Amino acid sequence: MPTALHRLILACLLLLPLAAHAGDAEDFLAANPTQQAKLLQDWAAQPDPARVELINSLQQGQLTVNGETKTVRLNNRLRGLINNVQASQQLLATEPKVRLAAAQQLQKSATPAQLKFLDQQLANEADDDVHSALSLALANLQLVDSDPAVRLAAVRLLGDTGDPLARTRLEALLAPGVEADAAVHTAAETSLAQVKRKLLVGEMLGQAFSGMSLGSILLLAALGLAITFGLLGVINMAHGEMLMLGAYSTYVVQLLMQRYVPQAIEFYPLIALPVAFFVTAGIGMVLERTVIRHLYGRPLETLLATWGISLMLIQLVRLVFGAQNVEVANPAWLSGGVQVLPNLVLPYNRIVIIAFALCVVVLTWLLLNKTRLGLNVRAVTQNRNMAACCGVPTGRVDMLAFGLGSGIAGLGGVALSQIGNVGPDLGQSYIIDSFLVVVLGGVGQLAGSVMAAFGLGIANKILEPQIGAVLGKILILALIILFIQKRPQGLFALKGRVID
Amino acid sequence: MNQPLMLTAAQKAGPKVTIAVGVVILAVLLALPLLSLLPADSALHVSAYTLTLVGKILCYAIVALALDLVWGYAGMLSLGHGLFFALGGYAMGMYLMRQASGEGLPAFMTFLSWTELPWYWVGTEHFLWALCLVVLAPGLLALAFGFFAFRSRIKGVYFSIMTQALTFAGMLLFFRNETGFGGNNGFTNFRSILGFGITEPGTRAVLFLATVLLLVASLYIGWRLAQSKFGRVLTALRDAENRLMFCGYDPRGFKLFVWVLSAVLCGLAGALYVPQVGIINPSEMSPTNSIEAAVWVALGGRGTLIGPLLGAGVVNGMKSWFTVAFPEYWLFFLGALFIIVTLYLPKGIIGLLKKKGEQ
Amino acid sequence: MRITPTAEFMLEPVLDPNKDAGSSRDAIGLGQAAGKGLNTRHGTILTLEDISVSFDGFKALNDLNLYIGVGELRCIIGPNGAGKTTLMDVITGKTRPSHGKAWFGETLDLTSMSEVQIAQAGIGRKFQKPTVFEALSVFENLELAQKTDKSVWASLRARLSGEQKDRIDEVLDTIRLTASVQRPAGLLSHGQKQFLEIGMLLMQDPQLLLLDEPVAGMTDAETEFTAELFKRLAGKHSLMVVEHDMGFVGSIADHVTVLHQGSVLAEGSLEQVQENERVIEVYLGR
Amino acid sequence: MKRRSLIKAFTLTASIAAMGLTWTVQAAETIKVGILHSLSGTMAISETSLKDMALMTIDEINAKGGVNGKMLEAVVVDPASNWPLFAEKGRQLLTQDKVAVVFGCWTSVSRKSVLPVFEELNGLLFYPVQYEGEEMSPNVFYTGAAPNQQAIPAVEYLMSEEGGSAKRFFLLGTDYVYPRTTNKILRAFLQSKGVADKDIEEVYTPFGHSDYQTIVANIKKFSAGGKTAVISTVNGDSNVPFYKELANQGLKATEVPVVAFSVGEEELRGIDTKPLVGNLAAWNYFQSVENPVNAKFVADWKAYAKAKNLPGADKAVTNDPMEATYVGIHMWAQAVEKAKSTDVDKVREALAGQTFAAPSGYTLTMDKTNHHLHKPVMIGEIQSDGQFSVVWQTEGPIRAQPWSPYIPGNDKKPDHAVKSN
Repeated sequence: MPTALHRLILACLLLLPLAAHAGDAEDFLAANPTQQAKLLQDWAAQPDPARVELINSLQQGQLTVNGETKTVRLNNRLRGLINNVQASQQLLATEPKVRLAAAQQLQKSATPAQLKFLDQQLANEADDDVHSALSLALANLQLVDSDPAVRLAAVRLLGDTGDPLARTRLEALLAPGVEADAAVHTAAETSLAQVKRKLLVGEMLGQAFSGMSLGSILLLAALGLAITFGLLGVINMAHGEMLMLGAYSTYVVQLLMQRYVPQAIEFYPLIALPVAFFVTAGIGMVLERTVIRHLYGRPLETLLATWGISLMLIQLVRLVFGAQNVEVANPAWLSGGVQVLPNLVLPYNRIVIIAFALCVVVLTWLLLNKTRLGLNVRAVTQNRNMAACCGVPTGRVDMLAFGLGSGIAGLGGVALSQIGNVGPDLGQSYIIDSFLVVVLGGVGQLAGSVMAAFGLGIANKILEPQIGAVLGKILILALIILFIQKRPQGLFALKGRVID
Repeated sequence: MNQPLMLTAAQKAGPKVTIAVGVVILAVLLALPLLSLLPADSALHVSAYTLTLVGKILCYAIVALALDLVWGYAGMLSLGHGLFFALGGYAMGMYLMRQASGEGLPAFMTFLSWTELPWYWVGTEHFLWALCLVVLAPGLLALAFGFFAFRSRIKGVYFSIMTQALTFAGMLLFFRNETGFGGNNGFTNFRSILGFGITEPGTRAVLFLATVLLLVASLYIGWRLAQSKFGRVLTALRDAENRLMFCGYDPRGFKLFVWVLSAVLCGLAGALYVPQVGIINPSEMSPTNSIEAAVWVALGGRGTLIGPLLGAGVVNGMKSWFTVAFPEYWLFFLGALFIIVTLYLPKGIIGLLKKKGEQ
Repeated sequence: MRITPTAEFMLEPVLDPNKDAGSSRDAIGLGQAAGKGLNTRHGTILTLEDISVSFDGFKALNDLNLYIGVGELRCIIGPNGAGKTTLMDVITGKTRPSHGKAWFGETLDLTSMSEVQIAQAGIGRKFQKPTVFEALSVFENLELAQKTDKSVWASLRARLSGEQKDRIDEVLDTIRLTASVQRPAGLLSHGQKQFLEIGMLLMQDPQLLLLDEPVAGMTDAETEFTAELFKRLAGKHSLMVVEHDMGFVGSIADHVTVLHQGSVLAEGSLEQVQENERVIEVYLGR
Repeated sequence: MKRRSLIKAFTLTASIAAMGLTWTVQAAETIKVGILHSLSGTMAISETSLKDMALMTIDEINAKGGVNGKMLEAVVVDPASNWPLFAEKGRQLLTQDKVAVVFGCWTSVSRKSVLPVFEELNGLLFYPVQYEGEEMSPNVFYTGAAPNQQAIPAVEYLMSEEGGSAKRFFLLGTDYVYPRTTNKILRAFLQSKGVADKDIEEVYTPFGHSDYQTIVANIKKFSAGGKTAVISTVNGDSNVPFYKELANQGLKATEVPVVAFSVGEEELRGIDTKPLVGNLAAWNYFQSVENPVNAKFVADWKAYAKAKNLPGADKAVTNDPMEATYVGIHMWAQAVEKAKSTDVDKVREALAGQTFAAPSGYTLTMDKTNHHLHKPVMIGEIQSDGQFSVVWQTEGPIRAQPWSPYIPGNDKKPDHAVKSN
């Protein structure tokens, strides 16, 4: 293991003069913020394994002096510097993974003072990944090197990254009067073009993803409505409140699990799914039996009655849970995101929601097309009297279908609770969008709703950067109104003899 | 279904009582502004507060009547009438803002660093042009929307959802500051109208009288329409549109006429509402407001002329009382009202009264 | 329910209906067979050629050809799903054919006209299910159907002239609803509704009448009376009757068309088609 | 048929009677005080606690014997987050209930709605929320911050070495008058400090906006161009989706700090604060401020919330607008004592130069002329428990500049209150 040995020797050599400084913590505590910053910059340029403990506890905002733990008041600037020191330290670690992460951090935060140290580390780096990451970090600093050859190499290296920071650095280099060497200048231009192309790819992918994500949210919000409105013909204005109740179920599950099974709290959204489904389905069935069943075939009346229901549900939740939004936290596995490209991070919660939306669609499709219940639902919605004559218990089927629609809305509510607010007004902000999705997709058409949701999501996200969120939304509303002119039955319309 | 028996009974007993009640109410409404001019310590004095409150409810009653023309008679439930109401209000508000700002730009424009008026503000310093806008803005929008909607036979629920989307889009548009209508704040701090101070008791009384007159005029128009063959065509349209087409009537023209008429009435109501309450802002366009208007009509009794007025009065009166007495239960009450009316009172209060009158 | 690109939106009727309607009245008071403005030089009032309609791949009408002469009374029969109602939808503009020609007289292209234009041009239709304006009285139903200026402005100012009232009374008498004149149409019996709808057609005074199962739900006496009525109408008007009741068809028709799977299977007198091998096969399922 | 007329007559009388009925029964020797905060509708989230705070303060004053020997009597009305209703209820308070003073309003539009009423009837309104300035009515006392008491110090901090020496600024706000004006002032301020226009980005979202993917992606792109700070005037509800998206897309406060002007303790209550930790807020008061006045203030509030069984009483917090309400009511009471009358003109005169030892730890002064308080400015960092730790504060209270010098034309505005009409 020559490299490990090398590193150790090197470290020892490097740090010999500093080893005596046992009073780092005292120094830090005694310093004012400006001096603290200076200290941290020095430490970053000359990392010392002896300081690992110190830095780790500093990151937590604490310092131990003479066995006594003290709280340090940090601000964002100091935290940034501490992270940089940490990365410097970690370059000395034996674990390549740790070194890689450190090198990546240094690409963003390294300062010219660290140049010498990084140079040394690079020379000794055996791991390929770490080596290339580190050389990039170094290249950022070498752009101002006095040797044109070094600058040229650095510029070329930067061209291979898709890092947004590289773009800024190259642009700075290309500013008039900065780079004297013609060769470096040309190379910088090529590199900049390369970087820009890569950034554009990242941006496009990002836009596509955010469109998909918005689409999946619209879909989850609208899917239940596609059943209650699309199949049963009930203009369910209380649909938004079913989403809201689903989200509140999530909140209650989270609360209960925190109290009784705190060890499994990470998985509360999974428990919340069935709970939300059955709670909202149950409420939906009660509503169907008490109010809606008297109103079949009178769609405009269902609109008014369900609007009344929605007002009462909102106020009920306000009285029970308070007008304030409630706290629904993302569990760790739904926090953060995966870095796909230097300028593209896909948040986990959004990825999970897209997958979840598709799952729900598939399950709904299976339920409607492959089960007895689905057959009954379709029969009743197409010809109620005929179905009744064939022995289909229409009342029960209506109730179950409405329950199903409400339950799916409840599932949507669980997903919505992971990306936004949970408050009594949650449903109100989704109801108009949901109706537009169902109408645009073609009433009663599951596939249509899916297409419409994703179409609207992506269109929204393409328009937003161009003309802003508000105008984008207005434009889309206008387009939908025009589209409905052309195809009053929506995207997926069943043609047929019109029955009067 | 209307029972012929009941019809004749109502025809026999109806007019006298109805007219008597109508005359009394009208007399009270006409007396209110005069009483408000009495000195404050007089026993009969009507406060400015009462006058503006009743004036506001009267404006709502006109909206309810206008909505009833399209919903009760022609069977098209609009969930976007708040938009027309607000457009009328904004048109009047533009004039009032110009009056308040004198030669300069309205305050919110200087705040956006605009140096000149946008083209659509041109001429709004003239009261007559503002009046034209009050009619034209909601009228033309209704014409354009109706033209497309009726051409492609959007009806029933689709029509309701589309109108809702329309008013929602309008609300978003007017919330934007760049649109040039004061954004979220809208228009407020009016000073004078036609040179009279907006807070003068005399101005208030005149505005109130104008509202009463508009209400009476709307009632008359509605009554004439309901009596004419046009009214019968609308009813036919509501019940069997296809049959009507095969009789050779083009439903689009009939729908469009009543739709635009209704929008214009709403616009006029909005124009009278704004100087009385002293503010117009985009929340008037929120879909909730328009749905609430549908409940006034449903509660009062759709397809009748008095019903919507009654509904608007009852709901708003209760709202004033409930939000003071039990603010937390107002929404429960309103929600329950929606459900009870649709389940048990399909003909509204008027239907209930007729039934009772018959027994 | 496609919209033809040429269909324009108009407040005024495109084709001015005959102003001098009723100038030459017969016993029941319908106008002349072919009104002014309709060119029927070759004696056919309706020409359908190669008409096809398909719904999601299912061909409801398949290269259908049909000619109806001026003053003819044509019966259309055929098993369920043969395309009878779709045929009426095509003629009245409710359904657009995917290809084919449809002419009313010699000059009017039905495929490019809207339902309203077609109705105003002189084609009246009675639905399978009786459709009347239920909230209006019998009198008002007839008043609305009356042949007159049907624009918005005209309706706002309309007043019934004495002549028009007489005309309504006449038709009321014909359809035997004089006693129920002020009743809301929704309260009529099924048969009465059928008659009211026929009465509305009479008021409309069209040149071509399309009648979808006119005697369904009628008593024998009523059916007989209807047959009489139709026979009187024929000659001065052209009639196309879709009916299942063979007795009724036999009592009125001189010319019968049999539809099957969207195209014409046979045509001729009732006896002729009843002897046709393929017709027997289709009807008896052999 | 008669019933119809009865019902109509009933509604008319009922609605008229209802207006006068609110508080007809009263003791003779009280001073009526109006409270005009939304208790229902969208603004109820924020305003309900101000109503409760006002009631607590009134109780506190009454417990010490009231004002001029008279007890204070609160008249609470609910304008239901409906802007025209604010004007209507304001008129009701002044003309029907004849209150001596009104404490209320939150949004700018509600204040603009009632302003003509107060000026017409010469009423007195105390407005407790930070706002955009550009107003100075003789009938209003502003106890919240003007832009120079909140926004400008916060930006100065961000530009300082300690605050991270930000070079580029992303101004993000909800599209209404407060963010617009604040950003306009900030832009002029930044320009005066030599920040180029290309380093300032201004973006607005509609109310209730919940999809911040595009905006966060734009912030990331923007921040690649140099040390960036986000200045957020995003309104209440939209904050959670915004901060969640920031955290999930990997933007950390150490790299791109966000300083917010509308996020306080009350807004943080009941949201998942994990993604927000390290981000900043600028206010004139934080619950975490350590001094005896504040300790008592917080303890009193918690006890009051528990005693009155307010929703969420176990997690009751205080915030800046609550402190401003508390200070406003006390100052008014002191002024009434000084004027020995509740007459609006006399009280107005007595309020000039009035001082009060506030929970923020400073003795606040009501300016002699401009109707605004002199207030200290503090920058707090969001902690995981939903509280703020103060990382920076001004040396002492600063005077408000409601007519910001950074808006052209304001130099001609008088520095004392004049009626708008």
